Amino acid sequence: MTGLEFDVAHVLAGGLVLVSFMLLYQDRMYPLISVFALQAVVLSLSVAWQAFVQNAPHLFITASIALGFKAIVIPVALHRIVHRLGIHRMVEPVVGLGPTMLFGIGLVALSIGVMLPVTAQANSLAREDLAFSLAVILLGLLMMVSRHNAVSQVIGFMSLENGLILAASGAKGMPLVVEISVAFSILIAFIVIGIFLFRIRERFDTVDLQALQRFRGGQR
Amino acid sequence: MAIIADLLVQGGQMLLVLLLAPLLTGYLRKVRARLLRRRGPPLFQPYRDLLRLIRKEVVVADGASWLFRAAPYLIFAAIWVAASLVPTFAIDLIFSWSADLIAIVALLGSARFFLALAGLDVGTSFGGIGASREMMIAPLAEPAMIMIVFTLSLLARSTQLSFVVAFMSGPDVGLRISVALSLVALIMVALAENARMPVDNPATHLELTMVHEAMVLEYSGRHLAMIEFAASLKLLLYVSLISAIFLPWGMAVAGQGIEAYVIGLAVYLAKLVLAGFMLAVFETSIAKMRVFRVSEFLGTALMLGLLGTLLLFVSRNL
Amino acid sequence: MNNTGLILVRAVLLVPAVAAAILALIPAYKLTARLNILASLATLVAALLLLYKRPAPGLFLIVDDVNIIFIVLSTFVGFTTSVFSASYIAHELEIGRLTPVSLRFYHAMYQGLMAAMNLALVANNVGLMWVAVEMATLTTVLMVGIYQTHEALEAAWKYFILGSVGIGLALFGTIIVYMAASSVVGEGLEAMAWTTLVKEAPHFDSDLLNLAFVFLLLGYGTKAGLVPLHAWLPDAHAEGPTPISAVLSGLLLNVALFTLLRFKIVMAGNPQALAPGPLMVALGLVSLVFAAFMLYRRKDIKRLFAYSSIEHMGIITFAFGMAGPLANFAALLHMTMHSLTKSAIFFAVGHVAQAKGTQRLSDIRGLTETHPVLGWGLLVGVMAIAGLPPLGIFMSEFLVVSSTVTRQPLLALILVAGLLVGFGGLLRQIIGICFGPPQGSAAPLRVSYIPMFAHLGLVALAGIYIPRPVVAWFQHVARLLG
Amino acid sequence: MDLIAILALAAALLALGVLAILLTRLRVATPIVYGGSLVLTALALPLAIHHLLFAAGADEQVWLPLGLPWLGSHFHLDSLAAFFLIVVNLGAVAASLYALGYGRHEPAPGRVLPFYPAFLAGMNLVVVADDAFTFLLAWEFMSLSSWALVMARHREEGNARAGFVYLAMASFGTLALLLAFGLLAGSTGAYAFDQIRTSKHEALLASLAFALVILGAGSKAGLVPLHAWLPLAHPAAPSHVSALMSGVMTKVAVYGFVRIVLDLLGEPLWWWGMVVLALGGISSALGVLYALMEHDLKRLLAYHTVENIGIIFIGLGLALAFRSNALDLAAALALTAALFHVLNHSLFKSLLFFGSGAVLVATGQRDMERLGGLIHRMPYTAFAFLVGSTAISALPPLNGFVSEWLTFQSILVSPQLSQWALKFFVPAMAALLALAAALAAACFVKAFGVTFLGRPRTAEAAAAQEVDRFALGAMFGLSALCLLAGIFPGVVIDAISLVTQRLVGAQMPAQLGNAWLSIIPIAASRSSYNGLIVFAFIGLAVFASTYAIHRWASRAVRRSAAWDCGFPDPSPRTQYTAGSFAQPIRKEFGTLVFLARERVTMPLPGDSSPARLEVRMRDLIWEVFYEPIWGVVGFLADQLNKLQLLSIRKYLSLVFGVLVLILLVLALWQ
Repeated sequence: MTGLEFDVAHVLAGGLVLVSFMLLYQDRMYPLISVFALQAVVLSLSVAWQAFVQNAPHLFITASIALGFKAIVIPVALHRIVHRLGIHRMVEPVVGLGPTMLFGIGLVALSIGVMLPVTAQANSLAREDLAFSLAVILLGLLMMVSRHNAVSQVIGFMSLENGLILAASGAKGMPLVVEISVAFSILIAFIVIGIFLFRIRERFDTVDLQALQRFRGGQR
Repeated sequence: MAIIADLLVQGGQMLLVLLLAPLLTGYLRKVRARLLRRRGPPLFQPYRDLLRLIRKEVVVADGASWLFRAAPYLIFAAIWVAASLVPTFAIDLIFSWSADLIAIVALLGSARFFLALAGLDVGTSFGGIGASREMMIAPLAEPAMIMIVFTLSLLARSTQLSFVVAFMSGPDVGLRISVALSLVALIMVALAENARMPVDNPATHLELTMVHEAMVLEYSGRHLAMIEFAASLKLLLYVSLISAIFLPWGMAVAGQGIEAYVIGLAVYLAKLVLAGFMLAVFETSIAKMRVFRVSEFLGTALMLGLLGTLLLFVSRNL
Repeated sequence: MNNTGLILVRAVLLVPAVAAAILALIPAYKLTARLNILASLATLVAALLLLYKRPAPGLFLIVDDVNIIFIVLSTFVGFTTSVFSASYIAHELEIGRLTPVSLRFYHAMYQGLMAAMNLALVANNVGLMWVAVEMATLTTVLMVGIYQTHEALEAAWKYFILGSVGIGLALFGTIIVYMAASSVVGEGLEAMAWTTLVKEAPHFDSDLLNLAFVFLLLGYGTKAGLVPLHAWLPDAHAEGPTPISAVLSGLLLNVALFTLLRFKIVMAGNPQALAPGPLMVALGLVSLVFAAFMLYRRKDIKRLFAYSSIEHMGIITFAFGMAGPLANFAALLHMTMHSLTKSAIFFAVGHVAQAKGTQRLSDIRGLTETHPVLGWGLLVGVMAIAGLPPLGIFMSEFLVVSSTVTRQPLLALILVAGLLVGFGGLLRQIIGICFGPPQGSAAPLRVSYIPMFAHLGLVALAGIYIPRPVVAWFQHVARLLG
Repeated sequence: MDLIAILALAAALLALGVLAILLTRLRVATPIVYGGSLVLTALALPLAIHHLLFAAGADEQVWLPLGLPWLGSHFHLDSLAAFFLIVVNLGAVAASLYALGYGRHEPAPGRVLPFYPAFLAGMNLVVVADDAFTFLLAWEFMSLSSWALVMARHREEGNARAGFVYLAMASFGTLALLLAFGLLAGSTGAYAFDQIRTSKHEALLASLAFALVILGAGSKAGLVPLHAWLPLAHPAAPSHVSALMSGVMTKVAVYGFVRIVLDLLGEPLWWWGMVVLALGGISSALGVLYALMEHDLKRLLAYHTVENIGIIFIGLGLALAFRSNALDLAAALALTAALFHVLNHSLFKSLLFFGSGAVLVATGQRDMERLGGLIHRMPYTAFAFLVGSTAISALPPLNGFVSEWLTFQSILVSPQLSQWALKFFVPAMAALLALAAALAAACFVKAFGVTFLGRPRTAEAAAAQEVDRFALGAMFGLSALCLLAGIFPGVVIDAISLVTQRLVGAQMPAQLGNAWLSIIPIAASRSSYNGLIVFAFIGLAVFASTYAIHRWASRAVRRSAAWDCGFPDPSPRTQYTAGSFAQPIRKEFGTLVFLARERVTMPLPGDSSPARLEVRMRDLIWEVFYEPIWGVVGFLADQLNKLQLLSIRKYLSLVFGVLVLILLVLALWQ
């Protein structure tokens, strides 16, 4: 692998982490969705570059799924959901944005700290890729746990999936089966989430998860 | 021939305690009365009382069961057997090995058990008081007694009274603090067990203080005679026990011939006179204590007994 | 020769898959209930035949000592649960909690779940295994939410979110395993085949394996309900239809643990890898102790037994973590016994809840008087799950505790304390349920108790006698597990 | 052959239990099950006796392909097992006979019948088990089946709690034993007793195992402070089961202790004996004090079980202490005393529980304060109960005295011990033992006196009817055995010698050759006792005095109202009650042991309302050992329960936190 190839892959993966931070930073709903779309675009670029570098054309399919589905379809759908359900336009963070960001930086450091010594023998691209994808996964999780609002949690979850795809595409020669299944699973996942959002809408008039808590009896 | 002689001596012992028991009671009363500057009843009054009671009809309370009527005999029998196993004028009697000191204590326990049951049988409140108090005294008196037994048998390396007595009269005893402690404890136990002052007043029918008399309140006629007789026997038993262990001299040993027995008997009578006198002196010089002080009194006895045993366990390689 | 075996494996997978499609199409619910039983029976027969004729391991599918017992167990419990389900749903339809439409969906999903679980068990490809577990999760999510009550939806939602995160972590772990393998085996399918992984494990990068196992443990551990990843489990058990609770506790948890076992065998093959033991021991103990305490304040009967499942998953994980032939054997046995016992308990619980019209523990009293068969059956089940002899779990707990105490006395103390606390909690509740002055309806129930007693019978038998082949398989797997 | 037959009989008992499930609805089930149990255990009894007396050297072993697959089930019949088989089956025969009549009064026979034979089978199997797995399996099975019997009267108030405490404690005990076996078996899993016996155990490990066995077997036997379940559970069961639980099951626990500590653990350390002695002494004294404070007849008996177990453990502790000092002969004496008491207690405790069961059937009452005067209505039961009371109070010439006498004799040998701590300790335990024996007599004066003597306190007591012939047969059979064991103790001692020879390698001198059948533990010069002669003497004295009195005295008898110092009160309520009887003892000991406080509320002068006496007692053992545990469990359950109601986000945070934590550890590790 040449230096250029490596650098581009590195930049794209690093970009993904950066966008994850941007996701964490957003405190309003619509920009959040837009930034998620941006992340999907970066992901598809990264996957496409991997396809090119590894000479694995099937990865282009993954890239285009990421682009078409995650960068376009889902953001649009989320826009409509937010609009139609009249969801509060502000993201409600659990702790302040500052501490969250700081914690996020810590997570990135952790993932690099864990990964770098581990993959000493693996090729460096894979190593970087893994470190970055782990960072994206952790940041996605952080997003899920530091937001009250369901839509932002869903976005956090999808960001986590983006990290997985980054990792999968970075693993050289991983059979196609897996990527497709990942893509499909995300599709199914989203449909199911959609169904649930729909039902929850139907019954609770809000997607704020805290509303769910009100219906707990002391019956457990 | 020897067996017949032994059996005769054993039988003699049994009869002897039977005969002497009321006499000891009468003697005690007489001495006490004299000490109090009264004339007191005649020496043989207890025999007359017993005969009088035996001739009278028995009044049995309505609620009494068969146990009430059987108990006097059982009590009498248990105490009699115990008393005939304690050496009086001779040791090594033919049946002396059939029950050791522990068994003698337990036999007395049996008698007490049935006496207390008899007290409860009619279902009166006084019977209950007596039984309850008797069974309060026993749990302290018995362990104290057992501790005393332990001290003695650890010294003598035997729980058999004959061996204990032989040991105590032998040269190995020496002056031992344990022996002294157990003597004091034994006297205290004896006072409690025989319902003597300061634990109980044998002459009282004052309801709130009585123990022994409360239990036998419902008895009359021959039943009462048996119980009174048993009480006298028990007193004799304790006096014999104390004198046999702590004044072990002059005892006849089996097979020594008739003279030894005669000497033993005379010495025994002398011991009884002495011990009875001291008991009477003690009783007249002390006041009866409250019922619930008894536990402290007996607790002291138990502690003394335990102390004696402990000293032995620790002080010597046995 | 080997063809027969292959056909059988395919039958185990395809019969439920095809049945799912058919059941989705047929509206007549009485017919579908019977078809459901029939399909499960056919799968069971195929699985039983696998005992005699195994196919040669392929790149995708494998039948070996590790999974054979679980395939049979899974299809067996699937079959008995379908029998139980038939009598259960009849009642649910009567009282209107389920509609014929949702029933169609239910049966299709049931068979779908069976297919997914069987696939997870026979998969030789770790990616395929992951896919199967994911499928199984999705189908159960849908079934948990089938009553569409607030609580059911909430439970399903919780299950879905937590399950998805878990499955994401598991995928990451799988990818890392692939990376570790591909640098040795070469790229492609070979690097995902479990048989290859085991063979080549000594040459893998041990650090990668360590990292992978962390993610796999947390990922599949979420499915297995290990504390603190367990939160979905009690809700999902309590709010879904009881046959699903039975399958969840009896089978899905097992499948999740089973996938972990596959990876643990790989780990065991690599001498440089960190022993996964301490991590599993810690998670297992935390699960056990936590669940044990949670038993005390339960007010819902199904939730009670859901926590009991967590407790037992903790014991099993602990035992696998302790490793060694005795502990591994015990854990495998415990998995089997727990699966049989817990599903039997849920059969009973389902009928109890129907008979009394409630799941509230305070309304279920004196069951042995109002419904003797049900009450005693439940009691026997609970005694079995509590590890009392002569029932099967006693043997596994005996081995776990006694093999732990010589090596880690302190851990054994914690284990025993946890067991005792858990037993106390369960005992208190079951005494309340089964004894005392009765409460609630005493109307007799016309249902089939055969599934429950079949399970309990097997458990009782296993307590004193285990067939030799089963022992041989377990011992073989126990050796593999190190 | 004996062992195979015993196993076959146990299997038959199990089958009988299964049969009982099928027959529950039929009325004939009761005679079939109890009759069957009677026959089967009656068959097992001679086998055990035969093995102990005539085949003591010839151990039998059987291996069955059950249980742990690579180990199988080992069974073994040696003299120790044979002795305990005798105890078990003797109790079982009596209880089955008793139940033939008593069982007819059972309100829900379906809750008793299937478990009764299973319980018997479990006890038999524990005794013959020869590997850790089979042993614990049978042990816990015995607990479980007896638990089911305890729960038979599940509607009665308090039985749910009894059942809970019982099975929880049983489980605790089993787990403790399991840990002990785990330690002994080592990491290779050598669970067979033969392997454990032959392998060398380090002192520390053996001591740990010993401590665990104390917890395990002690909790089953009812040693203080592990006795809490016993007074709850034993009375809750039907009376014939209470008899088995108190009289026999606790002995099986003693068996477990003896088997493991004296047989499997190898050479004991001296402080083991001290621990056992201390627990035994405390149990004996506290057990009887608890009993004295009790009004419930069956609970009183259950507390006496604690006392007697204490006495047995004093013997066992002495045996351990002697054995660690290589005083094998003394160890044999102490062990003989303990085992003799095992047999005795099983006899008279069963008898007493039968009696209480008869009272329960006749009056429906267990509370002594509501009984009284039953000796008139139930003379035979009263007589049998009196025999039992005399025996348990250790009064000669009955059997209870002999075993306590032997215990005292072995205490008297203890100055030979070389450890100072033991030298100080043994006399104190002796005092406790004497105290317990005397208090036991007081307690049974109370129990018998209040229940059977006096006047009936309630209409039920006044209308009581004598019980059936089966029950009377069982009671009189046991009474006869109590007497026989008391007057022919040499027979029993010689039989036990075969056991001690096996366990401590020594035995008491043969007794049957002694003149007049007296027993001589060590040498005639040290001590001897002759129950037969004492019995004959007492009989003779009773006969002589009765004859003399009736020959010469007035035979007139008049019935009249009670004298009572001139104040007879017609109301039976003025009688002494159990509470008032025990009041002096409560004052003596209760203020210390139970922190008993009395409060008297006297009405003001002129006020005609009654005075009130309130007594408040506290169960310190319960408060110190059990309530804190229960409190901690409850507290933790409450705290952890808060985790039940978190939002999904918080649960996710937990997952996230664990992931980050583990990654951190991993990063730092590398």
